[in-house]
Amino acid sequence: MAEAHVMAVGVETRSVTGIPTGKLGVWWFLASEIVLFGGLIGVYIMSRLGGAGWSEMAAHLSVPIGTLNTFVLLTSSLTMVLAFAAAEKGNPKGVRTWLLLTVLLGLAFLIIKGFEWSSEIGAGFTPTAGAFWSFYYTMTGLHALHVLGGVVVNFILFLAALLGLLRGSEHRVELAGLYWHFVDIVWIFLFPLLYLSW
Amino acid sequence: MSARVEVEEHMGFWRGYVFSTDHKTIAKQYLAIGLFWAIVGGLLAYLMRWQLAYPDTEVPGWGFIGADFYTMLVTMHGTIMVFFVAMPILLGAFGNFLIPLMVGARDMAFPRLNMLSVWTFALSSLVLLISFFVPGGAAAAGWTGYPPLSAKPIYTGVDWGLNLWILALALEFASFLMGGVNFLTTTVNLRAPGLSMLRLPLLVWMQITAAVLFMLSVGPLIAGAVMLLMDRVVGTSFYLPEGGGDPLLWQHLFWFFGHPEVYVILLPGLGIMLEILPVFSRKPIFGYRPIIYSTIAAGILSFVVWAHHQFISGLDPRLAMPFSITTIFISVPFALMVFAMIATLWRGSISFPTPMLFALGTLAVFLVGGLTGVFNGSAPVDIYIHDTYFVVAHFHYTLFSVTFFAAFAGIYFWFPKMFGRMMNETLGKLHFWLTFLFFNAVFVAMFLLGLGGMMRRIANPMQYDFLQPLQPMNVFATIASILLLLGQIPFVINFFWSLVAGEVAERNPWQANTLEWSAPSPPPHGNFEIVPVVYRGPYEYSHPSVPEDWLPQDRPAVPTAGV
Amino acid sequence: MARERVHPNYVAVWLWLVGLLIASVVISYLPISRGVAVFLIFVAAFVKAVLVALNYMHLRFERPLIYAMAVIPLAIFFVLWIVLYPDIALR
Amino acid sequence: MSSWLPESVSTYGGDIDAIFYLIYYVTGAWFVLTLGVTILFLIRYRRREGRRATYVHGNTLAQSAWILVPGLIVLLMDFWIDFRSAEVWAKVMGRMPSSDLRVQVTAKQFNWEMVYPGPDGQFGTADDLQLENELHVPAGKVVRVTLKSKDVIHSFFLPHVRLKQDAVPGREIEAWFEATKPGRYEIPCAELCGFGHSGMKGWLTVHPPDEYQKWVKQRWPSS
Repeated sequence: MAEAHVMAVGVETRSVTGIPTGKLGVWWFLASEIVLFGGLIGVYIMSRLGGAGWSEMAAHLSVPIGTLNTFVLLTSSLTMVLAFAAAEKGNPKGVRTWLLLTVLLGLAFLIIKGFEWSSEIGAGFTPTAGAFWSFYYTMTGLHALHVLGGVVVNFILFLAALLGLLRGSEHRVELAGLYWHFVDIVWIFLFPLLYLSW
Repeated sequence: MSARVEVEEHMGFWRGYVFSTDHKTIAKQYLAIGLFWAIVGGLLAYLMRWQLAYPDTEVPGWGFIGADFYTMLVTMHGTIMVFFVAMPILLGAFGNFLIPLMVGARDMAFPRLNMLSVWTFALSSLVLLISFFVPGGAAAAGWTGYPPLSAKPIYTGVDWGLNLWILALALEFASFLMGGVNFLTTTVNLRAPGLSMLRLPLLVWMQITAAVLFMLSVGPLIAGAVMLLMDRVVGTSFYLPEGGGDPLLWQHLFWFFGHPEVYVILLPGLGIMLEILPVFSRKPIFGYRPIIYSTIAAGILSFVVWAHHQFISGLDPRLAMPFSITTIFISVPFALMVFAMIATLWRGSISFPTPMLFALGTLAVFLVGGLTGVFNGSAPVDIYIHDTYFVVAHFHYTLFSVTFFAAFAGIYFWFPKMFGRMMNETLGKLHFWLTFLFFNAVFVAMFLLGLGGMMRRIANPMQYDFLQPLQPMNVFATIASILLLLGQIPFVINFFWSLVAGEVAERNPWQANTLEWSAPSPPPHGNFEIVPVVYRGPYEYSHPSVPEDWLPQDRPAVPTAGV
Repeated sequence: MARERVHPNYVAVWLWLVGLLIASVVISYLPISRGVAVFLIFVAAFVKAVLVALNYMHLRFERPLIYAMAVIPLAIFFVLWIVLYPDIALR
Repeated sequence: MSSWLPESVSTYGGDIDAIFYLIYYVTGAWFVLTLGVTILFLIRYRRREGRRATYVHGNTLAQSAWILVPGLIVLLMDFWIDFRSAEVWAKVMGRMPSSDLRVQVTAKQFNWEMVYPGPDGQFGTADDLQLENELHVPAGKVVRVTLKSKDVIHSFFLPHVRLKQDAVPGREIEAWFEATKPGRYEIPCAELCGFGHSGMKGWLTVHPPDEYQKWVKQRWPSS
C-alpha cells in the first residue's frame, strides 16, 4: 500500500507548458553552463587583448592535432543525434550502435587531448609557463572534464540500451544529446580561440 | 494519520529521514544545517565584537584573540552567514518546503536530484567545518577572497584552509544549481490545474527569480574559483601581476556573481513577508502585478550594478558613473515593493501574532537597509564610506533583515505546517522584541562608527588616534550584540519545546488562502489527498462574495474575482 | 508528446560543419591580414555553433521558453565582456 | 550627524560631504514618511470586532497609482542624486588637476613607503627621498599621489581628506588632493591586507607653506 503510494508520487508527472520536464531541467542547467564558459572565454579574450606575447606562445600548439580533435567531436555530435533519431523511430539496434560510436569518439577525443597535453608538458609548456598556457590548460581541462562527464552519461545510456532498460525512457537519449552538443559547441569556440587566431 | 508515522513504518529511518527524496524532509535538513551554521556564525560574531570593544583582552569563554585569528573570524563569519545560513534557510528550507506545496505538486520535479543537492550541501558544510582544523587554520582573506591576498599562502599564512574554503564554496554552488533546476522546472511544469503563472503566490515568484539570478550569475565565479585554486595549488598567475595576471579580474568575477547573489537572498525573504502581510491584514496584497514586474526589473538591473563594489578599486573611472546610476535606480523597484506592502496594510484588519511582528520588523529594518544603500551607490560618497563600518551596517540591515527577521517570520508562520504544532506566542513575542531592539542598537552604532571612518576588518580600533574617541560606541555595539545573541534563547527553547509539546495545529491555523494550507499539517508524503484545482489568485481575503474573510485558492463555486 | 518531429538532414549538417572547419583552418594559413582572418574564422565558428544548436539541439523546433534559456545567458555574459574590456584589456 | 564625520581638511571634502547630506536629508525624509504612514496604518486599521477589511487588490492603474506615483518621485530624486554625484565624481576622480608636488606611495605588508622626487622633480634620480609611513605636504597645494603595491591590495585612506584609493599590485593608480588645514592626520589601510592590516598606518603631515619650505631645506640641504 505504502509502496504503491510512493510509486504514485513518482509516476505522476505534469507538464503545464507542454515541454517535457526533463528537457526543461537540462536546458536550465545548460543556461548556467553557457554563462560559465561564456565568462571564462570573455576573461581569456580580454586578458589576451591586454597582455603581450600570447600569440608566440599559442604558435606552439599543433593545429593538425587540434583540427583532428575538432573533427572527432563534430562527428560524435552526428552519431549522438543519429542515436536520438533511431530512438524516436523505435530502432533499438540503431540506438546501441550510435551510442557506442559516440562513446568511442568521445574517448578518442580525450586520448588525443591527453597525448597533446603530455607532449606539450614534455616540451616545457606547463601551466605555469606563461599566461596563455595557464588559460589553455584551464579551458581545455574544464572542457575535457565536461567531455568525460558526457562519455560517462552516454556509456550508462548505452549499457541501459544493451540491457533493454531504455524502453519507455528513450527521451533520455535526447537529454544526454543536448548536453553533448553543448560540449561540442564549446569546443567549436575553443578551437579557433586557442589554436587558430591572432 | 500523521505522515511521520507512515514514513517511519514503511520506509524505515534511513529512507524516511536521512536519504529522503521528499521535499519536506529535504527542507528540514537544509533548515537544520542552516540553523547549526547560524549558531557558529553568531559565536564568531561574539568573538569579533569582544575583541573590538576590549582589544587584546581575554574573551570570556574563549581566550585571547590575535590579529591573524581575528582576520579568520571576519572571513568565516561572512562566508558562513551568506552561503551557509542565508542560502540554505531562505532557499534550501523555504524554497524546498513551499514551492511544491504552493504550486499544488506532490514533490519536486526531480526528487533524487533534490536529495543529491542537500547531500552535496552537507558535504560542502563538512569541508568548511574541516577547514577550521587544518594546520594554518581556516581561510583568512575576507569573505570576498580578494587575490593576491588569497592567491598565495605566504600572504595570509593560511594554506589548506583557503583551498578547502574554495572547495566548500564550489560544492555549495553545485548544490544550489541543482536546487535551482528543481525550483524552476517544478514551478514551470508541475503547477496544479488552474494555477496560471499570474495566480502563483508571490513567494514562488521570488524564489524562481532568485533561482534564475543564481544560475545566470554563478558560472563566471565558478570559472574564477577554478583559476584561484590553480594559482594556489598549481602555481599559475591568473591573479598575480608578476606572472602577467590581474587582481582586478577576480573582483569583477566575484561581484558579477556577488551582486545578484544579494538579491538571491533578498527576494525569498521579501517573498515570506509578502505571504504573511496579507494573511494578518486580511486583505489582498496591493498590486500583485506591479510587484512581479518590479521583481523582474530588479533582477535584470542586478546584472548591471556589480561594479559599485569597486568604485575605488582602480576601476576605470569612466565606468563608475554608469554603475552608480544603475545602482541608485535599483531603489525604484524595491521602493515600489515597500509601498505595495504598506498599501496592503491600508484599511486592513491587522492583528499582531509573532509572524506578523517579524514581517513588520523586516519591513522596518529593510527600509533602513535600502535607504542607506543610496549612500553607497553614490560614487563620490562611496569614496569616503567604502570599506568602513557604514557599509557593514548597511549590508547587515539588508541581509540580517531577510536572513533572520524574515526567516523567523517564516518559521513562526509555517512551523505548524512543517511540524504539525503551533509555536508559543508569548516566547515568540519576547523573541521578536529582544531581536528588534538589540539588532538596531548594534547596527545603528555601527553606522555612526562608519561615519567616524572606522575601517572594516581591523582587529583593534584603539591603534588609531582618530578612532579612539569612538571607542564607547564599540563597547555599546558589543554589549548590544551579546544581548542580541542572548535574545535568541527564547527562540531555541520555543522551537524545541513546541516540536514536542506545542499545541497540535489544525490544517489552516491562520485561515490563509494558499494551497499549502489545504494539505494536512504536516503534509504526508505526496502532500495532498487529491491534487487541488485552483480557481483564483492567492490573496482573496475579505472578498465581498463570501461571509468569511478568506477564500482559499482551491475552493470551488464562488465567482472568480480579481486576479 | 505525440507530435511527430521533423528530422533535419543530420548528415548534411555534419558535412557543412566539417566544411566550415576545413575552411577556417585554411583561412588561418592564408596570406591575408590577421584582422580579416580572425573575423572570418569566428564567423565560421559562429555559423557552426548555430548549425549545431538549431539542428542537433533542435532549437528550430522549440518553444520560446527554451529559446529564452539559450539566448538570455548569452546577453548576460556579454555584459561582463563589455565591462571587462576597459578594465582588463586596456589596462 | 556632523559631529560624527571627521573634520574635512581638503578642497573637495566639502563637496563629498554635501552629497552625503543631500542623500541624508532625502532618505531621511523618506524614512520618516514611510515608517510614519506604516505606524499610522498599524494603529488605525488594527483588528476590531465587527469591522471587515476593505477588498482592494490594487491591480488597476487607478489603484496602483498610489504606489506608482511615489515610485516616480523616488525616480526623480534618484536623478537628482545621480546628477549631483556625477559632478563631484568628475571633480574628484574624473580629471587630474595640474599638480604642485608628486609623491609615489608604495604599499607593502604592512607599511606605506613614501618616495619624494626631490628638488629635480624626477623619480628614479639620486635625490629621491624615501620615508616610511611619513607623508609631508604643504597646505594649499595640489599633491599628486601615484599608488603602487608590492604584494597584495591595500587601500590608501585619508579620512580627513575624504580620499580613499586602492593600491593594486601591477598597476599604478593616480590620486590627488589639496589639503587646506595644517595638522597631523592618520593614513590607515582600508582594505584587508593580511594579519597586520589592523595597525597598518602612516601619518600625513600638512605644513603651512613656510614651514613646508623649512622641512624641504632640512631634508635636501644642498638645494
